[in-house]
Amino acid sequence: MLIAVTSLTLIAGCLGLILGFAARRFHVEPPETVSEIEAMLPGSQCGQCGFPGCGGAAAALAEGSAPVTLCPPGGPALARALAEKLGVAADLGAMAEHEPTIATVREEICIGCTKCFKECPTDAIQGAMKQIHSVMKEACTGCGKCADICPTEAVSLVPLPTTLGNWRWRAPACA
Amino acid sequence: MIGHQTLERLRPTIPFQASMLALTVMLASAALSVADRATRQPIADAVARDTRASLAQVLPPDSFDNDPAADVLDTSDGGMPVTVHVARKSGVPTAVVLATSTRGYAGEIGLVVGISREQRVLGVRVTRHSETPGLGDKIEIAKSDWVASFAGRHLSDPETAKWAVRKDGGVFDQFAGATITPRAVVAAVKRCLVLYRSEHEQWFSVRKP
Amino acid sequence: MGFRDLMDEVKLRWGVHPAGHKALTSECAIECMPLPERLTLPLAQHIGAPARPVVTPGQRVLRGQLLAEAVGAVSSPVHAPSSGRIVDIGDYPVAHPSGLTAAAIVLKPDGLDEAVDFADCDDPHGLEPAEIARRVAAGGVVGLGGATFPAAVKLGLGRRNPVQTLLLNGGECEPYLTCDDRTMRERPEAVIDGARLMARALGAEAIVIGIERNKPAAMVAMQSAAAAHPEISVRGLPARYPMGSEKQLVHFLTAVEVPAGGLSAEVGVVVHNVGTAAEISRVLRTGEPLTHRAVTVSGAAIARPTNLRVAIGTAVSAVIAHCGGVRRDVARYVMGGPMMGMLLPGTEVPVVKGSSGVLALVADEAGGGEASPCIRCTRCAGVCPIGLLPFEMAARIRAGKSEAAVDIGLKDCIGCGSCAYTCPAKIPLSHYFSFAKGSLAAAERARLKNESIGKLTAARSARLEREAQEKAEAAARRKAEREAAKRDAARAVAAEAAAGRPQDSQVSA
Amino acid sequence: MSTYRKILREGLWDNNMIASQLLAMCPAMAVTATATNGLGMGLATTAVLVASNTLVSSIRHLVPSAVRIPIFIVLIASLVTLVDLALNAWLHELYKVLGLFIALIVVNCGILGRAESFASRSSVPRAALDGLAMGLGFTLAMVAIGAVREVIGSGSLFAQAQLLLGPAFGFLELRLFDGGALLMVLPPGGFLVLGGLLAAKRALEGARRRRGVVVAQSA
Amino acid sequence: MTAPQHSPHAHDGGSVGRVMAQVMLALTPVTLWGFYLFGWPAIWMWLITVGSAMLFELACLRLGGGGRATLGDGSAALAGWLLALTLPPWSPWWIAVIGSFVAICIAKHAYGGLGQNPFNPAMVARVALLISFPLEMTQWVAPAPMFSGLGPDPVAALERLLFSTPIPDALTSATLLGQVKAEASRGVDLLASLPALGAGVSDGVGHHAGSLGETGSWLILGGGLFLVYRGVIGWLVPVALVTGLAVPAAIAHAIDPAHHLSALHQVFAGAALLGAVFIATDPVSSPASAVGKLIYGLAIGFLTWVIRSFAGFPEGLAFAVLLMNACVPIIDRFTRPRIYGHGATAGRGA
Repeated sequence: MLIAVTSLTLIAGCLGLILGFAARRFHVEPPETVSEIEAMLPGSQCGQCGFPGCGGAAAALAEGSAPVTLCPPGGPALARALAEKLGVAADLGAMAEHEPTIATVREEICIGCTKCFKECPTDAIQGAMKQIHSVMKEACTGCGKCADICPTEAVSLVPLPTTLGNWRWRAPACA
Repeated sequence: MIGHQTLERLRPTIPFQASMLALTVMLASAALSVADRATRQPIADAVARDTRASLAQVLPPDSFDNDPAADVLDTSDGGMPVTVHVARKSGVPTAVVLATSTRGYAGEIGLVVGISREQRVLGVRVTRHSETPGLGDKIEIAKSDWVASFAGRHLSDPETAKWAVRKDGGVFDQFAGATITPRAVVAAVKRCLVLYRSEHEQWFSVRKP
Repeated sequence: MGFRDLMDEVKLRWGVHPAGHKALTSECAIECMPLPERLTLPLAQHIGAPARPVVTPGQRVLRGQLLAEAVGAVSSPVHAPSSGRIVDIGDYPVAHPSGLTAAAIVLKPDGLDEAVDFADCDDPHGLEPAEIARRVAAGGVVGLGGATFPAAVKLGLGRRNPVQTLLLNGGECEPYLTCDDRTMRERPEAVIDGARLMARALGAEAIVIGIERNKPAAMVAMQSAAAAHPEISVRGLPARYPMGSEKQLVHFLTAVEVPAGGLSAEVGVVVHNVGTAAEISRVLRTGEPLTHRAVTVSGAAIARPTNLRVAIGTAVSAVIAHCGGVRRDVARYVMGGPMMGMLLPGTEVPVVKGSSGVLALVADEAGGGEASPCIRCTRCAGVCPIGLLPFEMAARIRAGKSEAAVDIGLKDCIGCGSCAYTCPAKIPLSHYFSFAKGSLAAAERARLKNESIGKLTAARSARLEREAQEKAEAAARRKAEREAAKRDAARAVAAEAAAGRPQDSQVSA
Repeated sequence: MSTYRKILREGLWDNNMIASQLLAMCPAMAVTATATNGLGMGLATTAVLVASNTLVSSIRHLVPSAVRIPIFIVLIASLVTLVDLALNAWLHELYKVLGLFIALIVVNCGILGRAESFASRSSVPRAALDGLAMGLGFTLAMVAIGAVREVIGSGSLFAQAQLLLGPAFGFLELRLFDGGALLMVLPPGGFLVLGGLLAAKRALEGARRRRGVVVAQSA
Repeated sequence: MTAPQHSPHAHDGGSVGRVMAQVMLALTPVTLWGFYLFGWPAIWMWLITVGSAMLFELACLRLGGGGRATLGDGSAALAGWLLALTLPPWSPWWIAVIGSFVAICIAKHAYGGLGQNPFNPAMVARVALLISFPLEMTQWVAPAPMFSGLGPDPVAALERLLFSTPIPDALTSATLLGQVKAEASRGVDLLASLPALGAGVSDGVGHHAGSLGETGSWLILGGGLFLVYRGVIGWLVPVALVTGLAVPAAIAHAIDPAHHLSALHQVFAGAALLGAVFIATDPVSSPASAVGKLIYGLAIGFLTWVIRSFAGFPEGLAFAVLLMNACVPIIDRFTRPRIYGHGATAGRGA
């Protein structure tokens, strides 16, 4: 009995040494994902996700407290990329409901105060003091900051117009 | 006990890790050794009680005054190990119980076969099997009294050729849908009787206290 | 079925045999349709950048006059089909399933049909290859088979890749359509002439004309017209859909596969439609640009199915009215063939350069019906000319995994519709693929936009930083100036003091 | 909800070892041919689980992370062997029924899982309660699977209950009908019933959620 | 505006219902032969199986929201029909009903209904029954043709089904494969036992004991030819299956005729042909590509032979089909057809 106990103890001691060394030798730092995620986000700090800027959103994504569909400007493509990066399932159902929108300036009301284009995170609004402002479709993310700040409510968000260029087939009725 | 801070300092060191594992294993193996000692006798008793109980099922209660569970010798029959328990009354062998096994439909079937000095079957019980429930498991006395049909049989009753299931031209019932299991049991009982006829002199000549 | 057909049946493991319905119009010679009241000429009748208008509303134009010029490398001009006045330039409904409008020039013909002076050419074969391509481009010729790729761009492919063979597609495998058949039977010399001109432009040595064997008359006509030219061979094709698809045609006639994602020119082959060849011949010889085209008007609902030569821009309703209108309930109006053609949102859309057919189909012909679950019968896989597994792609798309469908070949799908045609469960397979391709393209657009937004944001913060810095610098400068001024003032005071007026300085101290 | 109630709820239902975590499939499939076997196995596992959780929790400050898994395994294996020996010596009849499966408890990933994910980070009472809750949840699921398989497969319920619980519990044994679908007492039956169990749990939770939504809306 | 319809604006007119109807048409001769051979109990059993299958389908569709009415396409009736053909002809009513339940509710709808089931429903049901009720599932009856007076009249037959009356000894029989297995386990080799059993099996007419639809081999083959001609099934799977069964059988028989049945017996006895034509060709649970189908068919045939020859069960087709059903995704994965323009033969090098 003594022999059994002693030999088992010795074996365990040796294994413990090996494991101890192995744990030290193969130690891996947990990967730094937050900055990588932040790099994937648009970086326009538009705040549509409800977080203070893209950095906050990236931190929330990394710790799993925010859904991958949080970024409306990024759209389903970003959501899918984020889901892949984070190894979670992307539920794009919520995404589809969010129609892409774009800011428009009602020229008859605009007083040319330049507040909106100072606010715009992507410099999508062009114009100058006392001039009518116009929106560059390609750059507008539909974040709505301009609409919030416009003193005359001349800026509003409208759904992105469908053209032959961006029209696409809807999914067939489910069979 | 060492203080909390010392522990925090020691824990990441390799010798500490190794010795913790060693200590655990030492305590565990020691505990197991003690437990093994403590339970050895009760377990042996329980096993013996089991054997006695199964022997009692195939031996008339008044046919022995020794402990057949302890009066054991091992032999074999065509490769199958057979354990022979001898029942004696006043030192005179009155019967034997052969504990053996045979190959059934789904693995081994363990059997005990009691045989009297007149070479008649005193009783047959199946001690373990893994036959199909509902079909082959009718060899259990709890499920069917089929094994009782062996009681009183003799190698010449029925004649040797009739020691088989009905399907094979014998006298023993098979169960609907399962032939292999009863066939194996019948053959095993028959083998036991043959073995007894040829070997019992030798078994009885071995004197046991 | 002849022996060669039988051999082809064994050899080719793809395709379907849709009911042809060609007898409706195959004996109807191409007749000229009179000019309609109005012509609506979309600026984008081709693949590539839309043309840019060079006329203004109210202006009078002559037949053949340039209305809109090509913009960029892949584009094609638009010409006036007749003389008349420009009524409007604006958005009008076009032949597109979305029912959306697109920019178009509206021309009201004055009935005089006065033409500009055309620079005709007696011996176009004497022209330089580049000049042939230039004149084809100026003539506004696009692929008339339906793809509407600017023909001249395809003729220029010979400069980048050595092209040995020009394949002329006389397959016309779409049901109902017979305008190519009629063109080959009525104008075989024009087809041959155009083919030879194209071969010259391409630098191709051989011309192979493939004609489905269900058009024996066209075959005979083409063979006799080609007899004088040893470099031209006329080959029979098995009558099966989609034999007229470029990839299938190339593989069948040259035993070479076009690499995935590549052009047929990469394997030394360029494919043109027979109708395009006939038009190129006409454009080069007469100098008249492409303003009319042959259109098959057919379908069980059409009172008098026929082939028409129609001025581009004519409304579909006018075309149908010319053919006696409809005599039965129309389930679908289709532009092009039934297999790949477009559902028309209405009949007030114009015939364009790519319109090979105008079909008014009754419910029996149009198929459709409630889709039921896929039973994996794999008929779709059996008929797919590309070797895809349509049922599996559709299943993945339905599960919202369009990327996974790309993994098994979604991008190789040519959209021929054979799978949906043959599916017993009536699953709209082609629709699934268009949907997935559309959403992938949208995702790609979104990704690009996202990237550019990132850049814009970076540019903005750089600008803000710069401005802040400039502001700071300016402030610093001002401060420095102020201090300098102060110092100067102090110094001046000190100098003044030093210059003597001690009493003053004492007072001020 | 207090943490203790939460631990109980997690173990019995929300995070049930079989019906949620899908752990311990080996005993769940092998032993549950009858409800009695399921109960016996469940109780034995519960005993080991409580003991192992308590032990692991009480030494949690001493165990360096590099060697924690071997230490836990040694502890669990020793405990199981102790149970095995004890059953063999003092509950021999039950041992004959369950003996083959007792050793299986060692490789019951649920036990190591609780040691690793809960006991090594919790105080002793919480760890012991977790062991009890998890074990009882496991037992519940085992009995449920066993009962369904037994009823459909052999037409009885709690057969041989007196072997496990003593003669006083012989009344538990029910004979409903003779025969039965053998498939259910064979391994495939275990999977079928497990599938049914999972579906039933999901359906129940779904119904509850819907009810909750309705309540929330009406509130 | 309603969603625009996508091309093609034409259809070949086929439908799932039509596919099912053609399979049923092909099944009719062999089913009628089974009715003739085994009399009224077989007819009642068939009716109960098909009827209960349709009822279970209806119930499952209702339970699942009833949105998709796949009852009308005949897939449930066909599953029930196929199951009935693989059951002992005089099976009691509850065998038929439990079988239909397993086939429709468990094997089909638990996986998501028509087109989603990885396993052939009829075979799942048959195996579940065989394992659960080995007694009832091996109660074979000797041919008692209609009008011969051997079998019960319609009313008596229904009573027999409903009350599970045991089959009188005089009418019980064994299938060739079952008999061979039993004799072999007794140690009697084929050379001694076969002459008494084998007569009438290998001629393909089917005047012998067996499940309802497995005996009329020529009629099954005729149905199969019809289906191949109509393009409902491919010839590849049936031919591969029979090859996979016959080739190892022929080799083994040539080496050891005392313990291995000849290829002819293997093919004509048991459910090999029924399985080859009607079961293994079930599109839902078989591979998509030609190469995949070839592998699938060969493997089912070979596994059937292995199970028949070396395992405890006399017949192995159902097990083989299920085993290979499980392999279909992996077969599909590795036998995708080459896509045009991809791979070595694309481009100039062709």
